[in-house]
Amino acid sequence: MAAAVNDKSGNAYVRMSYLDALQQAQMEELERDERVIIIGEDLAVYGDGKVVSRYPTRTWSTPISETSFTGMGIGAAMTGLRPIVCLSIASFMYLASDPIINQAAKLRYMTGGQIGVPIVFRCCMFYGVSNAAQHSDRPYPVFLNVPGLKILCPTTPSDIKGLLKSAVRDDDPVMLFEDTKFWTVKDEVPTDPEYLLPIGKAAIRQAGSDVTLIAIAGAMRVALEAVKVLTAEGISVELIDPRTLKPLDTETVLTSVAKTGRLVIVENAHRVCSLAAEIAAIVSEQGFEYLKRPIQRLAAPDVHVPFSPVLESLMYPRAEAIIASVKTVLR
Amino acid sequence: MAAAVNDKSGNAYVRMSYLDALQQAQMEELERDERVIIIGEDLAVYGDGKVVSRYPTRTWSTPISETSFTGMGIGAAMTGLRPIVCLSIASFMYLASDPIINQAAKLRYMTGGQIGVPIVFRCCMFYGVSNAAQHSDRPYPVFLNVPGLKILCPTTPSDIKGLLKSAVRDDDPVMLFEDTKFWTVKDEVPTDPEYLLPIGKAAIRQAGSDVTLIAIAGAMRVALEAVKVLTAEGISVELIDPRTLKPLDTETVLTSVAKTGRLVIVENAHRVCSLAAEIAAIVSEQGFEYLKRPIQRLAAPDVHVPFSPVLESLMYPRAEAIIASVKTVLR
Amino acid sequence: MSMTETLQREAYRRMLRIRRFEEEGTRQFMQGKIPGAFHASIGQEGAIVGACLALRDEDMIVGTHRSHGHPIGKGASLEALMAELMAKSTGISKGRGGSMHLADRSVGIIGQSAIVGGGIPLATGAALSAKVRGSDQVCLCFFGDGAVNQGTFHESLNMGSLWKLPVVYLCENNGYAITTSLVESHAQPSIAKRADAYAVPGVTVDGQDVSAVYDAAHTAVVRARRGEGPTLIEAKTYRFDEHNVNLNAGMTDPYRPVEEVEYHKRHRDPIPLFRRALLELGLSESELTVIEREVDEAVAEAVRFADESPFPEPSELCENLYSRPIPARGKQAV
Amino acid sequence: MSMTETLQREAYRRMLRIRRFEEEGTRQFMQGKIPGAFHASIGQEGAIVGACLALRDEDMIVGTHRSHGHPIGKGASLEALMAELMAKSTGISKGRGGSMHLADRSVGIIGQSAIVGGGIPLATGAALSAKVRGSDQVCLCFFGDGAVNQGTFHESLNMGSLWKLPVVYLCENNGYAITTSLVESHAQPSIAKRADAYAVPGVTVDGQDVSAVYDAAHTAVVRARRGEGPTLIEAKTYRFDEHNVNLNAGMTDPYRPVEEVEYHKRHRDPIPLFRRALLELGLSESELTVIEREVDEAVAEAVRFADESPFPEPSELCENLYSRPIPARGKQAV
Ligand SMILES: Cc1ncc(C[n+]2csc(CCOP(=O)(O)OP(=O)(O)O)c2C)c(N)n1
Ligand SMILES: Cc1ncc(C[n+]2csc(CCOP(=O)(O)OP(=O)(O)O)c2C)c(N)n1
Ligand SMILES: [Mg+2]
Ligand SMILES: [Mg+2]
Repeated sequence: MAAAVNDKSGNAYVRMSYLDALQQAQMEELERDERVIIIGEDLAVYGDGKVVSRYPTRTWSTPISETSFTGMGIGAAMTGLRPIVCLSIASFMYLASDPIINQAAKLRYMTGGQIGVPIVFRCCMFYGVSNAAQHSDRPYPVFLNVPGLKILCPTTPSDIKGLLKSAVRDDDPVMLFEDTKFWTVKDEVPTDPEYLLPIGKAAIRQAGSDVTLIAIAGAMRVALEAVKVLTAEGISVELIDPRTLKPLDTETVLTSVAKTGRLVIVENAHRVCSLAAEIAAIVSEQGFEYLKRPIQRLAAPDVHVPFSPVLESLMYPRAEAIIASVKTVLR
Repeated sequence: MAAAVNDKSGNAYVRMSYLDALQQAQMEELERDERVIIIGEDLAVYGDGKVVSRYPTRTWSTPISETSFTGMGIGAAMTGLRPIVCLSIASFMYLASDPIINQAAKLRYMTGGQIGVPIVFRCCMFYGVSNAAQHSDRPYPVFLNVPGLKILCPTTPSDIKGLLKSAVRDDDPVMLFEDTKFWTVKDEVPTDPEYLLPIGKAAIRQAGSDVTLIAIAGAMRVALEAVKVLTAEGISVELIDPRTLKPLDTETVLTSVAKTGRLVIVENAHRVCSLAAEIAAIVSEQGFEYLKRPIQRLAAPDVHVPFSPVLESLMYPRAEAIIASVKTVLR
Repeated sequence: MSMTETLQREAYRRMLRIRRFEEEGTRQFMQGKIPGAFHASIGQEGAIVGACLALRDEDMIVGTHRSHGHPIGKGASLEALMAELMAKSTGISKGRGGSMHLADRSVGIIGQSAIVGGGIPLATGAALSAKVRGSDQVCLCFFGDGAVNQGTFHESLNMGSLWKLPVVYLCENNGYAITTSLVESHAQPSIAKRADAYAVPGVTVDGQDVSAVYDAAHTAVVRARRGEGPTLIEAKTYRFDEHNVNLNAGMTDPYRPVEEVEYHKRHRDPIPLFRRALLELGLSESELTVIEREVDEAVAEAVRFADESPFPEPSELCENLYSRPIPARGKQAV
Repeated sequence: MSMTETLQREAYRRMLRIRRFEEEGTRQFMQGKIPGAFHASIGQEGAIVGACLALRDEDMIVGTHRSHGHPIGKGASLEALMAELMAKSTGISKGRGGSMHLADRSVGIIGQSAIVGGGIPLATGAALSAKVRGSDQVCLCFFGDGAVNQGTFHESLNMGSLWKLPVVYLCENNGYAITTSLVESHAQPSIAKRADAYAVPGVTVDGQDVSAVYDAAHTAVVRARRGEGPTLIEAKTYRFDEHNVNLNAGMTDPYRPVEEVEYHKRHRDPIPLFRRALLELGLSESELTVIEREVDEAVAEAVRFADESPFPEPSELCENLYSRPIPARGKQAV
C-alpha cells in the first residue's frame, strides 16, 4: 500500500482500491468495536481473507444457508452485536429477503422501539461479466419499497470507507450494495479511522447549470465519461451521486433541478420501479414547475441478463446514450 | 348462488362476490384442463374448501414450506402441469421470492426458450384489519422490477374471474395479488366458462375529461367513492384501473393524460418505488408535454403497518385525500 | 434436576396466569376490544412454563405468533401485555405489535415471529451473540410442529450444532398447524428424531406435565450453558381452542375429531393435572386458592389498566421506525 | 441390478465424453473463447454417469451450477453444449445460459440451477408432475454437499417422501463447497444419515466407482417408479480442478491439502479405475481405444461447430423472455 500523503488541511490520504478501502473499513471497525462480527460464506474467497486470519473468533464462515445465517445475524444484532452479514453476490439476496424484510426492517417498529437491529447486509452487484441471469442482478430497487431499511450504493473508495463505517455504527439495518465495477478503481482515501460519511446525503460530483445528471452505483463510471465529453463541448452538467438510495437526499436533487430545469437519471438496474422511477416521480410531483423538458431515464431494459457478452453489453446504458439524452433535454 | 340473468346481447351473468368468482374461475379451470393443480397450505381455510373436496388428487395441501412448495410448483409447471400456487397472505411472498425471481421468471430466458413456466402465484393482500407488520404487506412493487413476470391486481368479481382464467392459460409465470378489501364485494359475473380478459389491458372505469385518476388494487374502493363526490360537484374524472400492473398498459394512461393534462395516482402499497412511481416516471418522460400540473401520488407512507387500528387507519389514502388531490391539480 | 417447591408454586402460578389472561383476552376479543388475530396457548401452558422456568432471568426467548404464553411464562407483568392486545399506547409495544407479537424485552423476550419458522434463526443468532460476547446466557427458542418443516429449522439447527451455540430448541408440538395435522405434513412423524440430522440430542417429553418439561429443559439449558451445544425438545401438547379465535375453519369435515379435543380438555389439561400432583406432594388446597385468587386479581388489574389507557396519537405513526427520526428532505406526502 | 456389457461400454464412453469435453472447454476458456465462469466436473464423472445410466430416455434431471456433466451423462450431443459455452446463437440455450446452466431439454435436462439448493424443489415438482400426469417418469436430482445445508433440501425431501414422489436425490459429495469443507459446515458429517429425518432410505456409495453408483441409483429409480418414494444417495467423489477455472482461492492457507488432491487424481480417478475394471472383465484394449478415439473426435467436432457458429444478433436481446413478445405499449427506452 502507498504511503500516506497529507493535504492542505493536514488530513492524510492513501491511494487504494475500492475493495481495499472496504476491507480497511471493516478491519478498522472490527478493531474499534468488539461487537462487530462478520458472517457469510467462504469469507476468504470474497476478499475477506485478511479479516478472517486476524479475527478468527469474530468471523463466522457459514454453511450455504443464506436465509438462516441472515436471520442469525439479525438475532445477534438484536442482542448486543453489530454484525456485518456478507451475502456475496446480490442475486442471493432473494433467499434472505424474508429475514431482511419481515424481521430486520420491522422489528424495531413492531416492538415499539424495544428492539434495535444494528446490522449491515453487504452484497456485491456482480454483472457485466457473463455470469447470466442467476448471478447478475442489481436488486436494490426490490428493497427500496421496504420501510425501515437504509440502502447505500457507494461509488468511490473513500465513500465506501466512510459509508461502510457509518453503516456499522448506525443503529438501524443498512444494506450496502457494492458494485464490482468499482472494485479495482483506485483513489485517495482518508487514513483517519474516524472518517465517517453521513447516511442520507448525496454528493455533487460536479457542479453545473445546464442539466442535472443523476448516476446511481455502477452507472457513475459511464456518467463520468459522458460528463467529460459534454464539458469539452461546453455543456455544464451537474452530476449527482445519491450514494444513499434510502433515505434519498431529495433536497439535493430538487435544488439542482430548480437550477437546471433538466434531468437525466442513469442506472444499471432494471428500469421498472427502479430508483430512477422514484426520483422521476418525486421531481414530477415536487419539482414540476422547475422542469423545462421531459425527464430522461436510462436503465437496463426489462429483460434478464443474458450470458452472451454480445447481448449483455446491450444491457447497461453507455456514455454515448447519456450524451444523447443530455443533448435531447437541452434541445 | 343467484340465478343467471341475461343482458341485451344474450350474455348470462350471475351476481356473486369477488371471492366466489375467484373460486368459480379456479373450479372451471380445474374442470377444463386436467393439467391444472393447486398447491398451498391449509387450502380449505383460505377459501378453497370446495375445490379440495371436488379435486382431492389435484389439490396439494402442503407442509409449511413456502420456498420449496413454490419451487415445486415451478418444477411441475416446467414439466407439463399448470399449477396455481397459493401463498395465502402476501407477506409470506418473501419466503418464495428466490424461486419466483431466480427460477420462474428467469428459466425461459436462460434456456433460450427450451423451458416454459406456466404458473400462477396467488396471494392475498390482507391489510387494514390489525394484523400488524408481518401480515399486512402489499408487496407487488417488489416484484414489478423483475423481468419475465406478469402481475395482476383485479378489483372486481368479473375481472378476477376473467383474469385468473387468463393467467391459468398463460404460458408465463403470473402473480395474482388479490386484495381482501374486495373479497365480499358482489357484482355481476359472466357465467361463460370461456370468459377471459386480456392480460396487459387497463379498464377505464369512468370516462372523463378534467383529470385522470389511476387507482390500483384496493385503492379503487375509495377512488370510486371520491369519483362519486367529484362527479356530483361537476368535475369530470377519468378513472383508470390498470388491472395488469406488469406489463402495464401505458397507452391507456398516456392517452388519458393527453386528454386531461392532469394525473392523480392512488394505491395502498408503500410509496417508495411503487407502481405509482413508475407511472409518474413514464408520464414525466413520455407525456410531459401533456401535463398541465404536477402529478400527485397518494400511497401508504414509508412506514410499516402498525397493529393499532387508530394508527393503521392513517396508512391508506382515503376518499377525502383523493378529492383534495384532484382539486389541487385542477387549481 | 427436579423443581424445588418454590419453583413448583411458581409453575402453577404462571400456568394459571397464562390461562386466565387468555380466557379474559378471549372475552375482550369477543367484545370487540381486541382487534386483529388472537392465538391462545390454552392447553399448552405446561410446555411453555416448564421450559421458561429452566431459564435464568437474563436468559433470552424467541417465540411465535402464539405469543402470549411466552412472556407470561418468563415472568412478565400483565398490564402492558393486555394493553398491547387492546392496541393502547401503554402496550408493551406501544400498540404497534399486538397479539401475534407480545415481546416483553424486560423479561428477555427478544422477539415473537409471526412468520412461521422465522424465529428459529433469530434465536440461534441470539445464542451466537451470547457466545461471542462471552456471556453465559442461553436462548430458548419456541416453535410449533408446523414450523419444523420450514427450511430455517434445518439451516439453524445445523449451525447451532456446528458452533455449539447455547440455544434450546423447544417444539410445542400440538399436533396441528392450523388445520394440517402432523401426519399429513411430516414424513418423519417423530420431531425429536430429526435431531440426529444435526448431531444434537433429541428428546420427546409429555408437554402436559410441567415437571417433565422442566426436567428436560433444565438438562438442555445446563448443557447449552456448558458450551456443549443445542438440544431439540419435542413437547407433546394440545391446543384446546381453535387456531385463532376468529378463525372458523368452516370445513364440513372437521380437521380434528371433537372427541379428541374433548379427551384432551378433560384428561390432559396441564393445570388440573399439576394441581392434583401438587396436592399429592403435600401443598394445601388453601395455598393453591391463594395463588388462584392472586392470579384472578392480576388479570382483572391488567384489564383495568388497559381499559383506562389511551390509544396512540396519530402523530406517533412514524415513531420507532428508525432509531432516530429521518429528517424529512423535501415534501413527504402521505 | 448390475450394468450389462453394453451399458458398461456406454458408461465408459460417457465418462470420457465429460472428461474430454471439459478438458477442451478449459483450454477454450484459457484462450478467452469461453466467457463467464467454468465449473468442471472432472473427477466426478463416475457419480454422474452411474446415476444417469440408471434412467430411461424419458426420465428427467435437474442439476447444478456444475452443469456440463449432467447433459453429457444423459446422452446429449456435444455441439450445442460447446456452442453455448462459447456464447454462440447455436448454443443449446442460444447463448442465454452459459456454463452454469447447460440444460438440454431434448435429453430430459429440465433445469440447472446455479442458485445452490434451488434445483431441489424443481426436481421434486417435476416428480409431482409425473405423478399427477400418471406418467412413470422419474426425476433425478443432482446437488452438491454444500446444497444439503440449504432449507430447500429439508423442505423438499419432506414433501417428496410425504407424497411418495418419483424422485431420486443424488448428492455429488466432493467434500467441499468452494473452500468450505464438509466438516466445517455439516454438524452431521454423514449426508446419507440425514435421510432418516424424512423417513427415506439413505445410501452412501463410492462415487468413483461408476458401477456401484449405477447399482444404487438403479435400486432407487426402480423404487421411485414403483411409487414407493424417494431415496437419498450420497456419492462420495472428488473434484480434481479448482471450484471454478477462474477462481484463484488466493488463500495463504490452502483449503485442501495438495497431497489430498494428488492422491485422488492418482488413485481415485473414476475413468482409469473403470478402464482397468473393464479390461479385467474381458473388454479388449482396442475396443476401448476405439471409444476413446470416437470421443476425441466428437469433442473436436463440437469445437469446430461452435467456432463456426455466429454470435447472437443484438436484435435478439429480448427474445424468449415471455412465451410471446409483449407488444410494446408506449415508448420503451433502453
Ligand atoms: C411463513 C408463514 N407461513 C404461513 C403462516 C400462516 N400460519 C400462521 S400460524 C400457522 C400454523 C403454525 O403451526 P405450528 O407451527 O404448529 O404452530 P401452532 O399454530 O400450532 O402453535 C400458519 C400456517 C405464517 N404465519 N407464516
Ligand atoms: C444460493 C447460493 N449461494 C451461494 C452460491 C455461491 N456458490 C456457488 S457454487 C457454491 C458451492 C456449492 O457447493 P456444493 O453444493 O458442494 O457443489 P460443488 O460446487 O462442490 O459441486 C457456492 C457457495 C450460489 N451460487 N447460490
Ligand atoms: Mg402446531
Ligand atoms: Mg461440493
